[in-house]
Amino acid sequence: MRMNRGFAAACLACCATWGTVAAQDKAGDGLAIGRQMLAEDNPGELWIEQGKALFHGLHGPRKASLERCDFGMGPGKLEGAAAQLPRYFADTDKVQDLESRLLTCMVQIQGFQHEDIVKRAVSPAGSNGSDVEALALYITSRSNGMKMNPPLSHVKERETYKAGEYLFFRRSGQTDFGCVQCHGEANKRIRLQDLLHMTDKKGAQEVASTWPAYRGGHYVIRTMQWRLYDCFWQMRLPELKYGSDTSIALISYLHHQGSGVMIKVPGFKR
Amino acid sequence: MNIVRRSFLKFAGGIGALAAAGAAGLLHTAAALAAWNKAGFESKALADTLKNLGVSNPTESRDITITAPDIAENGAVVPVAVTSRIPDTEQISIVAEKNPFPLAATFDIGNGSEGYVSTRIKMGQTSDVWAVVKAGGKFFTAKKEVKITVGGCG
Amino acid sequence: MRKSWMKGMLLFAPALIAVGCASYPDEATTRGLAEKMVSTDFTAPTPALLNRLVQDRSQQICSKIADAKLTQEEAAEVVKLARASIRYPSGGLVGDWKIGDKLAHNGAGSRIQRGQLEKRKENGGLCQNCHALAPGEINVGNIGPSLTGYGTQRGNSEPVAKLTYERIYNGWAYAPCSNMPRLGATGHLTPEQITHLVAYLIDPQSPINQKK
Amino acid sequence: MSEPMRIRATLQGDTADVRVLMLHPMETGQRRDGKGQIVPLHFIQSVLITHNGRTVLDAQWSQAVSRNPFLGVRIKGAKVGDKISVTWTDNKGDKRTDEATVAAAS
Repeated sequence: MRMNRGFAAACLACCATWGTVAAQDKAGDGLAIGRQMLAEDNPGELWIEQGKALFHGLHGPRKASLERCDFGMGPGKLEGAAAQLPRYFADTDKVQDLESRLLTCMVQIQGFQHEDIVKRAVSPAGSNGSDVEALALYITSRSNGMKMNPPLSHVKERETYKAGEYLFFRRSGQTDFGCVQCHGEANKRIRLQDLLHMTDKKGAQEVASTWPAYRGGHYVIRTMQWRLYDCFWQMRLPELKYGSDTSIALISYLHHQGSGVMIKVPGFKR
Repeated sequence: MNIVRRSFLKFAGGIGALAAAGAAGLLHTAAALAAWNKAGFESKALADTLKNLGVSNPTESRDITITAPDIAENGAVVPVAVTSRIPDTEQISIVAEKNPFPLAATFDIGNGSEGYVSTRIKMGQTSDVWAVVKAGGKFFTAKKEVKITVGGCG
Repeated sequence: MRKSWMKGMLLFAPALIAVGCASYPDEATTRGLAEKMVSTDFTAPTPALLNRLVQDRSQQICSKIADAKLTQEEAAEVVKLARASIRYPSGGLVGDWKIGDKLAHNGAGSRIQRGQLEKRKENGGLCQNCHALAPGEINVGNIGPSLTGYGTQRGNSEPVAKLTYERIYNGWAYAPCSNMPRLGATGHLTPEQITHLVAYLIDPQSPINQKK
Repeated sequence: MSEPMRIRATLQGDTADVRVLMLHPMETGQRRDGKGQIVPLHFIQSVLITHNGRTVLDAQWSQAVSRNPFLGVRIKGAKVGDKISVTWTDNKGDKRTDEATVAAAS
């Protein structure tokens, strides 16, 4: 944690007796080839077409497509839309990320029940994946090659961004964790898993450019909403609601931290 | 991550049950190719696997390169590529020694295909991965250790 | 009077809006917004579990946003609260290193998923997630310092055992607001479990103190 | 029903670099589904690759090949526009063929 000079010195003194921080990054080298081989040919790409078909097909109680859904660039306009999310939407008077916006459209345009979608949004590992996962991937893929650059012109966008920053650093629960405990320094790992340094531009850019991603061990597409939920689970905190304001605020913070990066989805995560 | 650990266990268990399924004749359908090397795929020990691949007196060869990570983050998806620079390479097999059934795949190569294959396999534990190459009627081998760790959290 | 005041405001209004457009909410507003989100955006099987999101005084102090710094006064308060929180087991401070070894490598317990609390006989010690442990172990984290050779470097005297116990129970007594969870003080581990971890760290027989 | 494969074939010199991704569960026969039922053994047993109709690779797989399999091969003597065809057959007799043409390296 950050502290003033006097205490930093005091802490350093006790840290020195607590154990030396050895260079523990060696394990990472043996992983690099494997990661590269997996990323080069990403099975996640197989879900893009599926998402496209779902977007244009007639679904839900109203037998409607999502072509009237406005992700911020106008109804059905997907080119570059994900690169500017989260953003403020006048019709809902809310700042929304891609998935919460998708939820709004599936309810309002297609007539689905909010609870039903949320229940199925995150697919079981080893399944064929959920509609929302495929849709989120397809829509984001239409911003591939474009730069992440969400707007901050509306007052609610600025509020959401600052709330996200606050939440990133907020510690609670029996592990005393906030996001920053794992994602506040460079070259850190939980066990063998690399942790992105999200308070640094480069680390945040990897977050902002690689979700939705194919998760090797789950064999399905995972989304940013899932990623956040899973972090809170591991932190021993209560369950983060899908598409909640807290999730949108954190995504807003991360996307702004990582702004300027070229979007390239699906990512590949172990 | 528990899901990963569970899938390892299931994988190991699944392989265990496979011999029974095979013996009961459930493994194959009429549609399965005659070429499918049942004996090879059902061998449990490395020696039997090699025998059922028709290997005798294999030579260790430096002309075979195995590209795979030293450490795999996820035993469910271990990338393995094999390059054989041995002239007239006609077959490449990938064998994970400590898997319950070591033989993962056999590739018959012909008509101008290079001595190269790349795929991804499941591995239950840290093990040597063997490349068994048949060229000009002779067998050559190479191996590389891949360490498998159960994933961390999330 | 009032009217002219209004007029003045109207004259200045465009300028105010311009400033408003470029500005972020102040700290108190941000905190209010974010805390309201936290209070509505999570679910748990019981209200008691939902309370995990409620910060205690130390957590509030230690949640420094972005580049904000911990003051000396705040750090002193965290240390004081930490010191007061430490409880000791009825028996000795050094338990069984074999049990501690298992605990240190156990990352499970107390997580909440699909409306269910992960129920285990006991919570894992979580050490492996963040610390290097016995020599040669690959699957270890590095958020915290390496603990390899912990006892070899320090010995296993009573003061070492006590310091080790306290640093696991509530490390903020020594390093206020460090990343190290206050494993005893928050109730994640019991005093008895911590004695086993102490043994794992300082016992000369423990794998963590072997050479490889 | 099976989903289309993704086949990328790019020319590098006179060699076509062929990379194939397939959607297939590659079930080991012991995994349990959400209801606790065992998911039956279900895996691709053979993959055949042809180059302008000539067989260049005949692969035999076990269920140890990962779910949603990947296969990469290199075919010598290829030209832009050549036809690459990939066919897999699984242990249930399901079969799928997809085709691609060799493209110039970008």
